[in-house]
Amino acid sequence: MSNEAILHGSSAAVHEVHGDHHHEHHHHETFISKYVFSQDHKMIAKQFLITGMVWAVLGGLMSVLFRLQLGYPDAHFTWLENILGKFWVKDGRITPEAYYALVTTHGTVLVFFVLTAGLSGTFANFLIPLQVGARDMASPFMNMLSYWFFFGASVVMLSSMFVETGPFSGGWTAYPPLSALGSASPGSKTGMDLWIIAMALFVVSSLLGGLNYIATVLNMRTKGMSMTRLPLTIWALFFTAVLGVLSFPVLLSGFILLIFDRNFGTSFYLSDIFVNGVGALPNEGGSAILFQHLFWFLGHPEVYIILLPAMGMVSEILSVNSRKPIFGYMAMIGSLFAIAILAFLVWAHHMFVTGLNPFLGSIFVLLTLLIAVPSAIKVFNWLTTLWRGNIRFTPGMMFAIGFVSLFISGGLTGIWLGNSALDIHLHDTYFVIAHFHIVMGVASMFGMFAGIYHWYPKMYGRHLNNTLGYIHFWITIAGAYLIFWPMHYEGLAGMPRRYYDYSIWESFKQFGDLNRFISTVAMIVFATQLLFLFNFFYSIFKGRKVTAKNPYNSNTLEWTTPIRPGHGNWPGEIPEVYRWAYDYGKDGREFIPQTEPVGADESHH
Amino acid sequence: MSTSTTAPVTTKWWSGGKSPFNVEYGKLMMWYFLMSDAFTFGAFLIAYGTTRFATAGWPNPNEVFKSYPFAGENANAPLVFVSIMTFILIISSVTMVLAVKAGQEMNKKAVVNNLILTIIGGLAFLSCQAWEWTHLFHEGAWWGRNPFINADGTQSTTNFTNFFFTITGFHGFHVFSGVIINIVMLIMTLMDKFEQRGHYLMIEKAGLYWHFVDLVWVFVFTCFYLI
Amino acid sequence: MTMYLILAVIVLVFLIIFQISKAAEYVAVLKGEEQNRKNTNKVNGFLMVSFLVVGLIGVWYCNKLFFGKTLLAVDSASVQGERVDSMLWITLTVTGVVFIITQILLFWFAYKYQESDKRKVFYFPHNNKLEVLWTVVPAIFLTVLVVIGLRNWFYFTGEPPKGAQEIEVTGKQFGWIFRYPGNDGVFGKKYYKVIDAGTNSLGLIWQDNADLNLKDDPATHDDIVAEQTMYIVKGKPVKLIIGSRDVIHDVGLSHFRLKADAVPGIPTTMWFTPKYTTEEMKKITNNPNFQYEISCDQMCGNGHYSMKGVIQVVTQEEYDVWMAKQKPYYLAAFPEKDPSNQKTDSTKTTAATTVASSLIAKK
Amino acid sequence: MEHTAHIEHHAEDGKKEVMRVTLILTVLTLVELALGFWMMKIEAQGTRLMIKGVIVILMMAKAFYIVGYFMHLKHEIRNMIMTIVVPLLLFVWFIGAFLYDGNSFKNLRMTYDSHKKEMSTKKVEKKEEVKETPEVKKAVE
Repeated sequence: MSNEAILHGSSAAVHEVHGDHHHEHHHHETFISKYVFSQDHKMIAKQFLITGMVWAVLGGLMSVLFRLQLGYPDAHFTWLENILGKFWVKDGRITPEAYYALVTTHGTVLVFFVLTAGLSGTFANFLIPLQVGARDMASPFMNMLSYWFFFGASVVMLSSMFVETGPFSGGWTAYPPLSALGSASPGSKTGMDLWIIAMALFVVSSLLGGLNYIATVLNMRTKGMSMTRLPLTIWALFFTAVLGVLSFPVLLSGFILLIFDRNFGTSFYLSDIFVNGVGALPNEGGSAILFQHLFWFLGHPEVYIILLPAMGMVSEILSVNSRKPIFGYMAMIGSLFAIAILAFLVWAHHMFVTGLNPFLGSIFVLLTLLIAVPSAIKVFNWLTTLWRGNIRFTPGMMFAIGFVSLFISGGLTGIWLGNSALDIHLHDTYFVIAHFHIVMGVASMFGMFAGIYHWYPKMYGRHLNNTLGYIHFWITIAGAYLIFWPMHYEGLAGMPRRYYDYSIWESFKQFGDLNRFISTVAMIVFATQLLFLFNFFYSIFKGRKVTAKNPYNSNTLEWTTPIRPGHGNWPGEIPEVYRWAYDYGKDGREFIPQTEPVGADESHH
Repeated sequence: MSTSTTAPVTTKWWSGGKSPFNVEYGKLMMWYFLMSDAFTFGAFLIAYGTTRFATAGWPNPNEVFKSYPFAGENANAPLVFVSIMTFILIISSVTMVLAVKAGQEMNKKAVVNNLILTIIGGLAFLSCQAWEWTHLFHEGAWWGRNPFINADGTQSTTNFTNFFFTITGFHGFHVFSGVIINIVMLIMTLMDKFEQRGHYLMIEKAGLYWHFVDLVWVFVFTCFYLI
Repeated sequence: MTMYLILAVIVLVFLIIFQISKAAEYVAVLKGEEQNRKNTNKVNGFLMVSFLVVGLIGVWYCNKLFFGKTLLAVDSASVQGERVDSMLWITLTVTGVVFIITQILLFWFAYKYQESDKRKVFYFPHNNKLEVLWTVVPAIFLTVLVVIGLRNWFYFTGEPPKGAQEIEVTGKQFGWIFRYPGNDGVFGKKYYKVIDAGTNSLGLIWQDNADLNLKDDPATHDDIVAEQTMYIVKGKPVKLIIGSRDVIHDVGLSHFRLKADAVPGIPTTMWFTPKYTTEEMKKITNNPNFQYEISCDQMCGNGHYSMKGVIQVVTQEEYDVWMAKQKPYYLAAFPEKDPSNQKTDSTKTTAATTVASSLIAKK
Repeated sequence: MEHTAHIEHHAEDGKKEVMRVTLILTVLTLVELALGFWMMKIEAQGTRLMIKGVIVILMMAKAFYIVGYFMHLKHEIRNMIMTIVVPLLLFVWFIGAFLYDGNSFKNLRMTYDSHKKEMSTKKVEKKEEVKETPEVKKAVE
């Protein structure tokens, strides 16, 4: 085509200009342009990370609060009343309104603000340009916007906690009619409006980010960095971005219809409703299940949006610290791809008990259990990567191993829940809580910790305190199992989730002691995370300085940049790449960086 | 396809250092944005379809959309007005293509002319939609209000109008932002921004967006007016 | 006071941990990073394998403590539940074996292959045979599980045997309403717009309504409506037709191993055959307070946790006795139509009529 | 210079292509409209369904021309076409599953809600509708 010539020429030119441009300017950056409205992907990554950490603390604190209620239903915490106020705590007990608001916000915040923005937002921003060999994201400006939309979403979400009628309290899945009718639940009034606005802003943020990540991975790879030479982190983050770009819009549509139902008298999701104290509503002809379909069309890919980046980072960290190539690189990409595709096809397995058409349900069972195959491939490949390696237990590596352990434990119960006949029994019990917290919540958290410990030297030019890291790891993994493993038993007793109090239930009240135990462990684990936070912030200023450019003897490109890279990442030319990222222990050499040309006498694999 | 400008077959598109698709990142992002937007519209239309499949009767579009401006109360001309709207959008798409082509030839004057025509097309479409909405509103239709009965004479739910106003409204919003984008493009062209840059790539991206709006209308038109 | 004490202890623990870590850091710098890494490596390698051992013992101990409290410890209370239980055991066996093997491998490898100067790593980037092996083997096991699962799924979601009792269950914030079809065996029509929280909780169409274009449906006149407790017969399949009056609820029957959502506007169904009466279950579970509870398993508002219903499984005779005592719901709303009322006191009837008519007028 | 000549040559081709595609789109739309008009007179559900099917196919054809030529996708590199077309295949299952379950909602309502079933066949009296419209109009105004 006529413009291709121009384009081709100019795209190369743009590339060069881009780099030079930053060189000239990065000396006279102001505080605002460097730390606040920064367009440097590394700074934006740190912004995502720290905002995510703030949310993680808040979300964790929420879980501690509602665990207080579950663990000590008879105790009276009068001091809480002074801190939190009458809406939240009455007579020393957390009120049901507050309990449900806490459960809901805990879910929303952890799933979206911590594990989506905090995890994939941080590491996609930080690692993609560094590992593919680019000066910055394709569009640094949109990247900046992406963070600020996330920030806006955070502000709105936070403000929803303080409205008079209380924050949204209908569960993070926000099923209508409960979420659509302010008269059915006080939390569904202003709190819900703010919740939706926050989520809409969040969708915009994740779209801006996702488009950028895709374009960067495709277009901005340095010379020689073919797709099959990319580290697995990049592959994982790439698929994550694709999942986000294609599934978040569906959620947005679902929310828009919900907004209309809430405010403009439509009945997309409403039909045949009589609310106590209000009477019969005029809405007819909608279907509440439609929202669930739309929600889970995002909701299921969302699980993998959370999990894939952790998988990618774990693959990289396991390989680096075993001093061995990742086993089955192509199979790893293939299984990531398979998971990404299947993620879009299985959404209704969250809806087996909604009256889903049985035939349709059977196809969803089939597709759902198919996911176990690529997951199994990944697990066995990780195990084989460890096999006959030379393992260095850095804190990052420990968390990576912890991730694999948790992924196995949580993934296997997925086989129970994906099978609809069993799901009928286990649906919405503590079994589900145990399953998804282990496989998606804690495992992804472990992936995130692994990433932070591993790349912290690159982020801040200093080391984290390793001893604190080890303490953090051992308490967290032991705690995670102690909290969530016994929950399987509660689930097998049919104990429903999202209950404020079990004392009136003859069938479920036998777990009072266990609940107290779980709550206590949860508090200890939460306190341990504060230890990590302390380590994180203390080390930014006082940590041991990094002295070597490549402290782990790692192959990937980020370790070829200066210890504290400026905006533009490489001071000179971007290095060229000659090999894949996993030549560890090849031909008797400990590691061969990607930038080293393939020698004439090198063996093939 | 041009052969001289496409790289020879031996080129390794994927080996890094260049775009594997031979497009600059902005265009790539626009494409993927449009895909994600397609999922937004797709979700709306699929929700509409699901509701229709879940509902026993549905109003006959030919009974609903049978009027056109200045026709008076008893007009009975189904499909006429909407086909005018459709053609307006198709023509504005054509002028947009011509603007893009002119941009590739660095022909500023043609770009300006075609952009103006496109903007006029967009505004005309929006006016048509505004008329149709007001007309329906005066017939008693709005979000949550449906004066039309089902084609088989049974009582209808309000979801016909709910979906109609939501989806055409969302499409209209896209047309509106497309017009704004085109106006910005026009101003930038007039200010010689693209001449200075040496290429009219921005116009191409705006064009992609505009055609997408047209594309969505193809689906909306079929779903609401024809079947 | 204890509050401050706890806080002080926490701060103290933090400080101690911090000081130790800082000291360790200094030692590391003094000894050299290399040496330090090797030392911590040994400790962590040992901890890895200890974690495995302690963890597996923990799994066993946890099972010992809690297995008795789960439903698996007692027999399923429905015929269908037996299938769920057997499926649970099969799935548990398969996943349990995989769990133990992979966890042992993971932590054992971590321990065995910890860094050592002597070892040379084995460059092993891929092996097609192995990869195919662990693609195919899981696929085979999953196929088996899917086949078992789908057979059960179609059985559970299919139609109950002929002669099943039908009961309509309606959820509301926060309780359950049950309707039995009465003598004619037909559920009368209902429409939510004529619901009256007091006298017509389900919106049965039992009088003409010109505004809503409704005609009195005589089939409603003998329908029996009860709240909170549902009576069903042991050994007789029962089909529940489930709906909701306001938001989404869920009929959770953990003892019968089944559940189904109650969705406003879209009826759902579920059927099962109870195996034991409530009295028998009291003996089986050794719990004199035993009840078959209906738990709401779908978040439905602030009273979600208290939305409890009870199922009384009784013998056919007991059921017949109970049923004979029930009066159609229609007669509660229109006492003047009740033949037993008409005979007794005429003044009472007129009073009731005025109440009823005033109620109608209100609407 | 060769380069500019080349561009002009292509510009000519391009214009022709645009006109051709415009014509095709116009014709497709006209056929759709004709089918729409024809459908108004047809009562048989089977035939109506068939016409609707044809309209959907025509719609896809129009979409193909807009995306392929106006949006230029046809002239992009094959890989790019794939990255855009392949994810759109997700719509097949997306649409299929949603509509199937939608239909299932209707079946459940018609089976278990005898009132809804009755209403789905009960005609609204025409008189009422005429009465209602001016009323609503007044309310609106």
